[in-house]
Amino acid sequence: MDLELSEDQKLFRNTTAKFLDNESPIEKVRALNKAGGGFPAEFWAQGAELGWAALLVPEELGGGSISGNGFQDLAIVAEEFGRLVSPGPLLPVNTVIAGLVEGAESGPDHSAEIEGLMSGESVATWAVYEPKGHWDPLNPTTTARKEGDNYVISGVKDRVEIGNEADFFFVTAKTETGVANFIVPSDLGSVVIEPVAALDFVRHFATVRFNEVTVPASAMVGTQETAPAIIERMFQVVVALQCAEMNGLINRVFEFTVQWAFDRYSFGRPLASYQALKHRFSDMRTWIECCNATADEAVKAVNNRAENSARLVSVAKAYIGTKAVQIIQDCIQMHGGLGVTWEHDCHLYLRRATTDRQLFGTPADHKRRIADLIGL
Amino acid sequence: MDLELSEDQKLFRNTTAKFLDNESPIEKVRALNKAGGGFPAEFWAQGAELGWAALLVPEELGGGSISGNGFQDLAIVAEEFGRLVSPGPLLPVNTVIAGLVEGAESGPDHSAEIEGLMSGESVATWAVYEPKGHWDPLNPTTTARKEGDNYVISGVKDRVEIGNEADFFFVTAKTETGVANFIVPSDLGSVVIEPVAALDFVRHFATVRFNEVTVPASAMVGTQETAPAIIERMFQVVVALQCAEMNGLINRVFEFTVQWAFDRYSFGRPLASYQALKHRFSDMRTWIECCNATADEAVKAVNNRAENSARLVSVAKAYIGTKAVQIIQDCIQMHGGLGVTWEHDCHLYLRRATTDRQLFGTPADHKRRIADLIGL
Amino acid sequence: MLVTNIAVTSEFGEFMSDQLESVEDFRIRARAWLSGNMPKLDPAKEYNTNRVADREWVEHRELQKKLFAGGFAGICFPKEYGGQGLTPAHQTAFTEESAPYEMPLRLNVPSLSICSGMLLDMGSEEQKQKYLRGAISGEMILCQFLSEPSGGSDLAGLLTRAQRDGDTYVINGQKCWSTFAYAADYATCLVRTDWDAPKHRGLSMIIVPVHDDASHLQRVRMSDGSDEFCEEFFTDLVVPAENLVGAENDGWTVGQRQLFYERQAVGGGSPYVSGRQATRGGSEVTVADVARAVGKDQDSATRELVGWQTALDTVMHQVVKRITIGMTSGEYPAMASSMMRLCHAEIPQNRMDIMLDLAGDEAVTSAEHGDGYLRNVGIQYLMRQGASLGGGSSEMSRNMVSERVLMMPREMAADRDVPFREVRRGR
Amino acid sequence: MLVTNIAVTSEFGEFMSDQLESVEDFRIRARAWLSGNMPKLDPAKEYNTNRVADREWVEHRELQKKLFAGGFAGICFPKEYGGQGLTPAHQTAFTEESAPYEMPLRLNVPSLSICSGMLLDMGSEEQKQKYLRGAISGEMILCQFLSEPSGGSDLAGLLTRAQRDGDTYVINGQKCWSTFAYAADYATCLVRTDWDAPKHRGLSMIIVPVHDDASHLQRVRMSDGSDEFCEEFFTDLVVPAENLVGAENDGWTVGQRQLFYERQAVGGGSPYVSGRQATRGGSEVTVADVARAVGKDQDSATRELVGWQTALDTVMHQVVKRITIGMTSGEYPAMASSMMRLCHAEIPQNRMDIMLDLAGDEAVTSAEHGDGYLRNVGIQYLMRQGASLGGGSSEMSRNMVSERVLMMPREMAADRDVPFREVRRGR
Repeated sequence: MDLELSEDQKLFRNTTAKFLDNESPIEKVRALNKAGGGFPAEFWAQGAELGWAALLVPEELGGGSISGNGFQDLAIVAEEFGRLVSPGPLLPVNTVIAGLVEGAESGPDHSAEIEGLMSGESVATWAVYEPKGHWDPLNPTTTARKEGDNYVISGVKDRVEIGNEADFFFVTAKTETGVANFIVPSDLGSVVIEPVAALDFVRHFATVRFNEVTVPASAMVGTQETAPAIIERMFQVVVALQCAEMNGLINRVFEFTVQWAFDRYSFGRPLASYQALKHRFSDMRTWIECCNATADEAVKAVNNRAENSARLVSVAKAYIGTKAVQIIQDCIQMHGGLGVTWEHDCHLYLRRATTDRQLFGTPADHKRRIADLIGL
Repeated sequence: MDLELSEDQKLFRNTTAKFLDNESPIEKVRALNKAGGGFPAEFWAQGAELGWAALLVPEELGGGSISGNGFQDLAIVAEEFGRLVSPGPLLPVNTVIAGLVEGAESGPDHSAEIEGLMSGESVATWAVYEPKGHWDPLNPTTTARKEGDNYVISGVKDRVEIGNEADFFFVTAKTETGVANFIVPSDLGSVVIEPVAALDFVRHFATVRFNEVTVPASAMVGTQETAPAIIERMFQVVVALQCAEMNGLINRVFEFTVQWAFDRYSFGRPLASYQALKHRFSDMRTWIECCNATADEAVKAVNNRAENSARLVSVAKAYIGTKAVQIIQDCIQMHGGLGVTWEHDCHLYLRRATTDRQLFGTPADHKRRIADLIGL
Repeated sequence: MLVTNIAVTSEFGEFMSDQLESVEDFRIRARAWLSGNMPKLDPAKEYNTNRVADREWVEHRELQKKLFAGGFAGICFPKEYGGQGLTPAHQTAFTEESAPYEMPLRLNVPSLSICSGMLLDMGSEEQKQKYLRGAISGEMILCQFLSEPSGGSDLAGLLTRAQRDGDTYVINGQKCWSTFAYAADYATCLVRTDWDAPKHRGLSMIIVPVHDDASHLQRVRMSDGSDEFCEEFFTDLVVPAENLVGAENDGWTVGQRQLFYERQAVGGGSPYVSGRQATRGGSEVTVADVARAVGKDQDSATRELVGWQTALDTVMHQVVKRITIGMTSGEYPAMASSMMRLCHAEIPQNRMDIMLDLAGDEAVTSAEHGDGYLRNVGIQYLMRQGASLGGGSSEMSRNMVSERVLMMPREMAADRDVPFREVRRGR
Repeated sequence: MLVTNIAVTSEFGEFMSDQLESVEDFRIRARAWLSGNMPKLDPAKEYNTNRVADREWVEHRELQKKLFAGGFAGICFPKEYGGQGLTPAHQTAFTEESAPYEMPLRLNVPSLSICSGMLLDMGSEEQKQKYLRGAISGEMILCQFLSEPSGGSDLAGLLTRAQRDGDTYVINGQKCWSTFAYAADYATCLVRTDWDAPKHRGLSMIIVPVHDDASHLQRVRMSDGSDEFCEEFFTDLVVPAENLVGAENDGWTVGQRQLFYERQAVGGGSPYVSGRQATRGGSEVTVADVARAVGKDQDSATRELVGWQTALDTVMHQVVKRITIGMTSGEYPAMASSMMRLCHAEIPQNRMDIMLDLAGDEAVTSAEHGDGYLRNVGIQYLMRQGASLGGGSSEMSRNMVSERVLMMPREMAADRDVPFREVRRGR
């Protein structure tokens, strides 16, 4: 939670929190899991009305934010998503929007796609991971072969969030001369989607096979020259959002665990009176303060396109990715056996935190990236 | 401390402890440091009389141990050395003896050298490390060139313990066809010894330059064929002794820190009554139990030349090297500011533990060696 | 005092060895019998997983009956209760010989090692004839009803009440964390019989039927989807007064004995455990397996992690062995087992952390190529704290080590020497 | 309440800004003056190390006198005591402009930021005229006499006694951990004046001369060989009663104020600190430096460690900034600074651990090629716990965070509300 939010932003946070509390309380998330996961289309449509997919869209396309700091506002939504382990394609849709906006100046016009996403009428996702591939988006094995005015895309992408629901994919592929990004509709016969199991309580992933999929040259986003910058922007956007979401998760888990420590008595004393536990709560509180601080700085840097944004984003992911799961596990410990039951909410938070931690670079990956970025 | 010592071994431990307590109490170690460190020749001569350099020597050369498990007995001495951060060349001398004994069957006769070391009349050390070289004894840059019946040794060795006091060096060098070990007297003009600074309170190290030093072929220990086995044996011996010594250090530091926790009052209560501290003492006590267990197993494996001795030695070094300094630092924390003063004994223990930890492979090096040994 | 039993058992072995079959003779006889009677382990068959639990509970009763009929059940239990009256050395030999065979492993804990061990020491002659013999013969499976939802680490603060009514007790309340209770027939149930005494002095241990119209049992689903634990609700459950183990209001003594056997069983030192788990049907993945599966095995950071976990796993075996020796020889107090307990939490948890780090993105979604086991890394990670919660929390173990091994002052307990009904209980 | 002071100071800045020189005008004036009067930093000169401490203490008194003569000393202190009556914004500007110059940095802590800050709030008019003006003008250096050997974290349990004798106090006892006391002239000394009151209510703060025939000062050598700390022994040290700060037996209130300024200074948020440490004369080695020096910088395990420490160092700056904002806005309680304190221990300690791992054998002996700095890794490691001991232990900080930020129940204190002479003190 940024301590320096404007009044507008505080209002926005409250509105978002209230909406999520009403429309997607934990009981609904549990019901959704029982029904197979995913997200209710209605819920996302309402979210889009609240502007969840408009914050990164330029004003000339009807987007924007009241505060003028769209990415900061989006991070507020992501944090609130974390507090209630909300369903919905907040991360993939906004990451795709960031890519489309980034490519708008140099490449073909995709304002229709942007508008569709912004309004909630369509959803899309970045198809970037590949089987047995670690995070290495500039070296895809998926290829885009130029044939006349078209490109033919072949390859397999996996770990594609909302792969099953997406109206189109934002596909990163290798061309003869470099790397490029393409918009690929999901309803083509040559696109085969296989849902896969996932750890998250509601988030869905899929493997997507592109079997010689022909798309027009106008499906390209930006150019081959700008592709690396587009990819870097999308990467920073999605990682910073993961960090904001993890912060929401740990702040909420910590809150209800502290409350539990006051309410739960053992040997006639509240847990909160035991020094060994108090000290662990102190450490957790301190680490959470650090998580909040570093997520805020990463979000600001992405918002302002600061020169050091890549480094600050990786610092945040390395730190929060490390601490978030530690904190949740220790909060589980504080709950005793109850904390590891299905009925307790802890595991919903741990599932989401683990998912955020592992995708788009583990803490170890980001530590190495920091070493690269400081020129070691 | 091995829980299954024989009565003979318990007696040997008590004798050793009593001797060290009388001849080398901490005040004497401090006085020695003030006087420049090293070890009093008299002290080592007395130790040799007690058999400190005889335990790895075969009976036919006048060595041996009452228990019949010479290396276990030697580890007892090393542990007692740790308890009082004793001075003296226990590790280098016995490592050299292990090498000489190992090479005896395959190579030239060095029984005179062994007898000299055993009696305490001479001391020797393994010159194996090289400047800017990590632990890689099979690839020395120091060379041994065959010239007629002689070898000419050229190169620089550093981190040589008791380099300044040694009567001869056990030098590992590269030959035209492999690697070999040689006995090189320290009083040759072509051997230049430069003492260097060291972290340990009394242990001395030196850089030793071999400037075209000519030695006869009979200076070789074992053969080129047996050299790798000799080096491996010496490595296991010295690392297992480091582990035993570190155990002595942490057991003693833990003892006086627990006593301090009972004696020291804060806010009208002994430190030992604070749960946060009690829990840390519990963890330390548990880790020390683990250290004792793994050192014992490593020592037994080296003693019995067990098939898995290399792995058990590296497990012990990785584990104890990691935990020993953690435990001592936390014990320092328990002492408050007093623990980081010169006058308090903590730093003497920390200096020795750090020295043992860092030489002959850091925990990280041994972790990698374990990965090698399990065939990853 | 608690240590004595093991020492006596092994001294007994030495004292009586002239009159007993020698271990080697026994081993040869066992080998022959096993080969003729017990089914061989089948590499294609899955063992000891959640998926096969229901099947195994049925099979293992039958296997135990076979052992009993063959004279190999309850090797360290006295003959008068259906055991073989032999020594731990015989049991070790039998366990070694049984390695290639299916064994009734599910009956080892808690039925034989914990509940039966306690009954042997604390039960009446009638109780031993009925329940101990029942458990050894395979006719009966026993479990423990100890923990309660309100209790956590504070076992003696339990709220389930038993009211004496003529020749019966009437029991009301709730128990939880009863491992495999659904498969058991009888439970040793710790209840409160005096609300005016301080908490430890108002408890009693009573044997109760697990399946009864007056009690409702349900399996508890854990965060990873497993459900070996149960919880039970009692509404005027009536049991005969003769089911009381030990004296009324002396249940804490009986419970301590049971907990001693639990620690012994968990620590791997129980003489009543027969057979050893050989395989979990391919689900046991090492850190090296994960490193190879993700193709990182030549990366130096990965190799350090694998080397470190290998070291820790080795140290765990070494320290269990050492502490067992220390306890057996009497050099260590019984509570030294709490140090094993701490290692059994810390080291597996470290393994899970390393696996998560290594598995990367494959821990949270199925990758196209995967056989699913990498996602098991993520699922297992959900139950990471199980290792420091099951059988008493690590926090309680740390109290034990500091207070009973290092003899540091005990934590202030606000309920000490207070009539139980006046103790504060929180929300 | 403790936070108020900062807020007031900055409000004062806003309220009065019409009448004050603007920050930009001030900056330009400062720039010109600095360039004409202060010595430039010399890359060849060593600064802020133990080796040059004695030289710097002499030089910095003179530099402070220069600042004072030029009208740039005590920028945020009131004019009536020799300060400039300006705002923290002016101080920040001055610090920025002073970056290329030598500054009297050693006087910042504790003399100006801690002792002078406390005196401004709690001292009598006469004390302020003498000691506060003395410190600002460079005529005098102040230090703190707080800790005692018996005390540790329990500051209020101190044993040094002051006995009123007519117009004087007679002081007997011992102090320790007085940072740079050897270079100071006067100390604010916390003593016990009533042994029958509970411990917090029998203390008084008295200004004492550091160098006096009735007191003996010696420098305390630390495990790494440094000796910035001192200890003092008082035998019938006589000081005038007018040296009492605040009321007799109200010394805890005065001491709390001083501790507030200490936390502020350590946390980096003091308005009374002028100038910033630019260099330590080449002795500040990063983990990346160590990695390169040992030739491991392309090793993946090493790169992860360096990346991690870089992240932690960044996070430390970020969290200090955030907590300062939270405290300034009043959203966080004053004790939130204890979280900074914990980070200031954990993160540098992690750095030392990583350096030790990377430096390998070169941390414990000088290698032939080395310039010695790798062995500094080993020497520094000896003082690793300094970071979690200096200025109150991390354990006390954890108590603070849990009790004052999370509002958890306070630790049982056996000396609460007990006449101090009856409190148990151990051996």
